[in-house]
Order: sequence, then C-alpha cells, then structure tokens
Amino acid sequence: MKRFTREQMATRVARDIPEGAYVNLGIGLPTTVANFLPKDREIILHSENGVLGMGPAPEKGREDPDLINAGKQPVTLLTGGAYFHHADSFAMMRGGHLDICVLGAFQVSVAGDLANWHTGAPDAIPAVGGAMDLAIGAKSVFVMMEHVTKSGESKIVTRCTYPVTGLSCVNRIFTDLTVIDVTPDGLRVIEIVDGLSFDELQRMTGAPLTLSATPG
Amino acid sequence: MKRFTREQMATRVARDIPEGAYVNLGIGLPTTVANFLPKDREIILHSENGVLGMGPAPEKGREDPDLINAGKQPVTLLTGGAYFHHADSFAMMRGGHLDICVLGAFQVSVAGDLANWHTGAPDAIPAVGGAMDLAIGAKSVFVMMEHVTKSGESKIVTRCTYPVTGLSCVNRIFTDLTVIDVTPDGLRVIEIVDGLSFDELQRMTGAPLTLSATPG
Amino acid sequence: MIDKTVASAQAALADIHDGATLMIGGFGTAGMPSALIDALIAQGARDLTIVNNNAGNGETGLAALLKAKRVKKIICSFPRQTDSYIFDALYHAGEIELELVPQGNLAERIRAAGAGIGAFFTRTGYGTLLAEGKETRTINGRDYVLEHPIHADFALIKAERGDRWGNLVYRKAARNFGPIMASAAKCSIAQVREIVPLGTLDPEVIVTPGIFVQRVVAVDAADSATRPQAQA
Amino acid sequence: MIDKTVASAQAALADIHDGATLMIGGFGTAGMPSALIDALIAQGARDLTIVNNNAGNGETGLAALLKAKRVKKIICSFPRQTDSYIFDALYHAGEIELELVPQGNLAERIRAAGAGIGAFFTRTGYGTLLAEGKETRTINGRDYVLEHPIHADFALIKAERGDRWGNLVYRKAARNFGPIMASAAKCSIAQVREIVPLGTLDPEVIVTPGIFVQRVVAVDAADSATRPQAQA
Repeated sequence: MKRFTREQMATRVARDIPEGAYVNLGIGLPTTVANFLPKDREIILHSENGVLGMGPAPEKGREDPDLINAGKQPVTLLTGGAYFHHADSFAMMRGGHLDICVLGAFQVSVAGDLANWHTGAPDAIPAVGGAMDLAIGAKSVFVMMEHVTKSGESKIVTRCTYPVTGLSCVNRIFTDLTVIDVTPDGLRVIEIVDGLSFDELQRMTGAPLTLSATPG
Repeated sequence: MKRFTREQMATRVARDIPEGAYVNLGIGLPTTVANFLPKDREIILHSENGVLGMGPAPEKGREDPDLINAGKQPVTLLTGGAYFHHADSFAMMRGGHLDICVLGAFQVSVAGDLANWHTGAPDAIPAVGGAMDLAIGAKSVFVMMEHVTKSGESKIVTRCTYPVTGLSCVNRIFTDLTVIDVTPDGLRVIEIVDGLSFDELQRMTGAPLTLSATPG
Repeated sequence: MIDKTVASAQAALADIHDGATLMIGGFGTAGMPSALIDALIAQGARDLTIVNNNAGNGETGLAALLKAKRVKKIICSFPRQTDSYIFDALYHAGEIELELVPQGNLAERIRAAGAGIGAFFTRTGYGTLLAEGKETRTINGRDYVLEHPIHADFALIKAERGDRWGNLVYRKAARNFGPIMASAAKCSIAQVREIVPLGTLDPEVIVTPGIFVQRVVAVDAADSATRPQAQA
Repeated sequence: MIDKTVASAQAALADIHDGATLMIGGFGTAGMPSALIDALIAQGARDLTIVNNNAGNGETGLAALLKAKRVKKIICSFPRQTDSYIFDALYHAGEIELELVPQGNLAERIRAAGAGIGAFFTRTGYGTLLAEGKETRTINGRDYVLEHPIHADFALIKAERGDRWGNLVYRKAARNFGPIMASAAKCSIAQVREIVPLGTLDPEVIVTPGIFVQRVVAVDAADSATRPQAQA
C-alpha cells in the first residue's frame, strides 16, 4: 500500500505553517519539519529551553554545547533570535503565545485527547518534559504520527488507552495515510494518500471519520 | 519635651541597617534614611519600580526622567546596580528577598498590624502602591513615625482603627520618643529619648509597653 | 517577511474598539507611551478600561485621556498623586470607576495573564479592605488571598529600541510594566525611540522577545517630551 | 564591602547538610554546574533531594552524584534519556524516589517559590496521571490543577560572568533554569567562568540581580569541559 514518506509528511505539515508563525516542534519526527519549511516564509521556531528564532544544526565542528534544542541536539540562532529563562520560555507555551506546536503521539482520540508521553507499562520510566505544556498551550496542536502501530492497530481511537498528555487539545492529525481535522463534530478527513479510498482508510482507523466537503 | 529630630530618627534607623542589607525605603520620611546610612557600609537600596542599587539624587540638571524612585523623584544608579521589570521587582519584595523595609505609618498595633495606606475617610481617594507588598514581604519591617498625632493621640494602639495594610508584620517601631520591638510577648521598649521616663512614655502610648532588660 | 513595524501611531491604533481593555505602561511618566496615548485620544475610542499603575499626572498622557472622558474604569495601585487632579475630579464626580489593586498583585496578575495561570494565592492584601470578599486560604501556616489574572485587548507600551520582529529593549526604570503588559494583551503595541535592523539587538539582551509584540512604531524624538537633555 | 565571591567550590559548598533540598541548574549538560557538583560529591552530603530538569547524563555531573548514592529523591521532568543509565538502574532497583513534574509546572513552581506565591492554578497536567489527587478547578470554562511552589535550601547554578554583588549574566541557552532557581533557594551558589569587577556588567543586561545570589565562585576554564573550542 502506498504511504506518505516521512519527508512527504514533514513537507505537508510545513505547508500548514504560515508566514510569521511562532512554532514549537516536538522531539523526534516533528523536529524534521524544520528542514521542510518553505524558504519564502519567515517562521520563528521556539525551543522550550529558552530559545526563540532557532536555526538549523551548525556545521560540523561548530557545535556549541550551550546552544541546543529540546532534544539536546546542537542548533544555531537566527538573526533576530533571543534567549530567555525557563519560566519565561514556558510562559510563551502556557500563555497561548505559540501559534502552532507539532507533536508525536501514541494515540489521538475523537475528542482530540492526546497520549504521547507514557506507554503506561509498569517497568517504564516515565518522562514528560514539556509535552503537557505544549498540548494545552499552543493555539493549534498538530500531531504527526504513523497511522497504525507496528502491529497494525489504529493510533486514532475512540478513547485513549495510554495515559493522556492533555484533553481535547489536538486540532489536526498528519499521518502517513491522511490529514484529519479534529472538530466538535468528530474527525474530518481533508486529505488521503493517492490510491487509498475513504472506505479503506476508515477500516484502518479506530474511530469514525467523515470526509470533508472541501478536501484540502 | 525633648524629642528625637527627624534627622536623629533617620540616623537611628540607619544604624540598624547592617552591611550588605537589601533595603526598601518607603515614600516620605523613610526615604530620608538614605542620607544617613553609614558611609562605611555597602547597603543596597531597592526601588519598587525596577531598580536595585539606587543611588542619591543627581546633581541639578542631570536628572533623568527614566530613572526615578517610588516617589517619582529623580535618583541615580550605583555601580553594580541593575534594572528589571515590575513582576521581577515585586518578586523581590513578595518572595522575602529584602532584608529590611522602612515604612511610615498612621498606626501600629500591639500585634504588629500596620495601618499606613488609607485614613478610611469616605471622601478620600484610596491609594496603596507597594505598601501591602512591602509589609508582608520584607524579612524585617521597620516603621518610622511620630509617636502621637497632631492632636496628641497615640499612633501605637491596641488595635488599628484605620484600615490595615498588613497583619502582624511590623518588627520594630522608631518614633520621635522611642524605639520599640514588636514581640510575641508585646511591645518592648529598647530606647527612650533622653529626659523622658518609661512611665511618661507609657502614658503617651495607647498600648502596654515593657522595658527591655537590655535597652539598646 | 515578518514586519511588525507600523508607519504611524495612528495606524498602530486604528482598530481599538469602544469598550476595550487597555494596558498602558509606565510608572508615573517613566515608560508612559505618550505618543500612543495622544494618538488614542485622536482615534476616539471610548468606554475604555485602563490598566496602569497610576491615574495620570498633570494634563498630558493618561491624564489627557481621562480628561477627554474616554475612560469608564481604571485598574491601578496608586491613583492619588500631587498632580492627579483630573482623576480626582472625575472620581469625586462619580464619573470613573476605580479598581484599586496592591501594586505587586497588579504586576503579578498581569504576569499571570501572560503566563497562562488561572489564579494564584498571594499574601499581599490578606486581612485588608482590598481582599474583602475574596477567597482566602492558609498554606503552611501563612494566610493567602486568591487573585485572578488581568487580560487586555491591547497593551500600549514604551520601549527604547525595537526591530521588525518586535524584539524590544527598554531604558533604565522606564522598563517597569512594559514587558509584562506586552505578554498579557492580545495585541501589544510598542512605541520606540528607534527601530533598528534585525540582528542589532543582542539576543542575550533582548528584554521582550518579539512573540509578545504585534506592532512597533517609532516616534519622533521631539515627541518624546520626557527624554533628558543630558543623561544622568 | 560586600563580597560574595568565594575562593573555591569546596568553600562555597561547605555547609550543605545531609537531607538538604538542592536545585541544580541545567537542561541536560547545558548550564549544568559541573564544578559545583564535583565539589558536592567530594563534600559528602547525602540523602539529598535534587531538583533538576533531568536525571543525569553519562557518568559525570549529576549522574556522578547519583552514582555516588547521595540522592534520596529527584524532582524532574525528563529523567529518561539515551544516556541516563545510572538513574535508570537506581530507579529500577528502588534506590531513588522520583517526583515527575511537567516541565512548565516545574519552572513555574520554582518561580513561584522565588516570588512568594502560595500556590497557583495551571492547565498543564489537568486530567492526566501527573495531576492525580490534586485539587482542580474550572475557571472561565477551562480546567486547572493547583500546584505548589518548590523551595530549596541551596541552588547550584552555572553562569557566564558574575561580580562581587552576585550579579550574573549567562551564555545562550545555558541560562535555562539558572535565574529562577537562584530566586527559589535560601542560599544560591553560582559557578561562573569569570568574576568581573563591579560595574562591568551593564545594569540593563544583568539577568540575575545579586539579591538572588549568595555566593559566586570562578571555576577554571579547563574545568568547564563543555566549553566549545570555537563558538558557533
């Protein structure tokens, strides 16, 4: 079956980030969106550890251990960027100042509940970082994930079985099969990968979908 | 009757401010304490409007309208001083970081309740500024005031009749007649102006006093 | 290209509506955005709720806005000053509503709005007239009052320099309420002495990052009546 | 004369007692005060409660402190990292207590301690495992959890430059938790790359005013293993 590649997913997410947006990209797959932002748009990336205007990775040998992203990878600062302390940084996230955050997920529910921090396995060491702050704080929360787990279970669910990160917080879901808006009326499909029918998509999805009247 | 002059009062308050103390001096009489701080001590003055390390008034003609104190009078900045915003400035006050504040008062009660912001007169326009923050926030609250009102009533009372600024917050009272510690056991006189007896002082004071075993 | 600079104070304030809540920076006249206030008076919006530390001095700036009868309510800590006679007269005539807030609660409530805090317990004001009717709680043996954030539709602030991303630096104690007000309003408008090219402001030294600022307008030096001739 | 500079990390930490609560700055290794942590290990205090964003990387710094079994409890947001194997082993062996806190609540609780806030309502964590048993409240239609401040006996932080009054500036994203931790501890100790004469730090640019800092110690540049060869 045909699927969006990771690059296509990142490109698709990037397309929905407008000029001038303040954006936080979560650890993992969402971080790669930075590489696909349209070059003709000025988009300002926030990093929870006190950076606004984060730029790409430095050249080899130019890494600075005092300038890293949330994933602790070396980054750079764009002209116009700024540093600030942790309470100020999280005030940006929690105070509703970020336009968009992009997060990975284990599960997203029909209601827009997000589970992305903890498998709930009894021996797992829990770690949450800034995920709960981003989930409730950004004006729009985008989730970027595989449509199904490795064992074929839908990650879109009627109700999260993993511990949640935040309730009713997800606005749009980008998977390797589709783009879905989370609305008060349920999940509306706005895009499907070429060659996959709506019915086939619905069969692979653990919650009811509707097809948008105006697919994007 | 002999009284401490205002200069003597300010000098006396200044004597109780140790080397290295962070101090906020309230509007009015307390502000004058700055002129009597011992020259051999480094004392750091805080101003609520975002200044730490406040220095004396500038020379005539060197005033800067962007560098003022809480009373909106022009001041200077000492070497080593810093500027910050209002929430940070009040965090210093409210978070218990100031060693001492010196405030004027209408009344102080046996319990250390302070009334200094409002006469309660129905036609008075109330104004509070930072008085309530200082009253509850500084490690030590010094009050500096005339012992009695113009009509001869004691400003030290069993219970404040004016609206209070803060409860159980005053630690030491400096008047033109005496210096008094507010303790859990009541008001303890540690100093009396020359020529005034304890009994005479007690008669002019609206709350019971005890004489400190070790007068200062 | 992001460009938050606006050509004039008039253009920067065009969409302020009647009944809006406005934060106005400044402590007395230090940090007061006089050019923006003058433009606001010309703009004509009325029934405004104003959040400021004071209630105007003399007859310029905030006092002029009050005099023009544009203000329905003021939220401040210290209205009564030697030169606050315009406010005093309106207050005694019952023509303006006053919400008096201890200055630290004012600052913290503004900061809370910017930081997404729903409410907070503060010691300031406990047991006083200004906490009457408010919820209280004893935490670890100390008494606190519950206070709520103050949000605004617009913030009008004054900074020293700004760039096209909205990054700001301030000057001395004129900083005061500017940074927290910028964070608490839906639309924050900064009057600056100078707009500088992006990158001019050191990233270590930017006080208000541009995320908190929607519009930046340079005002004539001549307009900044409070600038000193010589710096102290 | 005020002089908060201390000759050595050893001297700066001499009075840290068993059972103390310590905040340690840093996000991963950026801003981690490695020289102070090494001195703390040598000093010997045990049964410590540590507040940090993480739970150590590799075997140096905070991880080394954990490895030396000095830590009873850690309060952090993100213990599990690719190189957090020392913490992982202690945790699985039941030899360390973990209080997991969402990072924004961690920062805000630290800030609240420094600012005298008794408790605050935050949206972060509402409806999740990390808010179980906590008081909740709906304010203006949104759901919040009540969180309390985190105070500390000592804060160990890393800054770039400091002076004898304790004023500090930081370097890039190594600033992170330093300023808020400095405000939340009874005794804050800053490791700096350089102690500069009073007045060297621009008053507009000081990030942590000295009121929040009790001790400043310069560490050898060689000791600062994380310093880059060339600045990016």
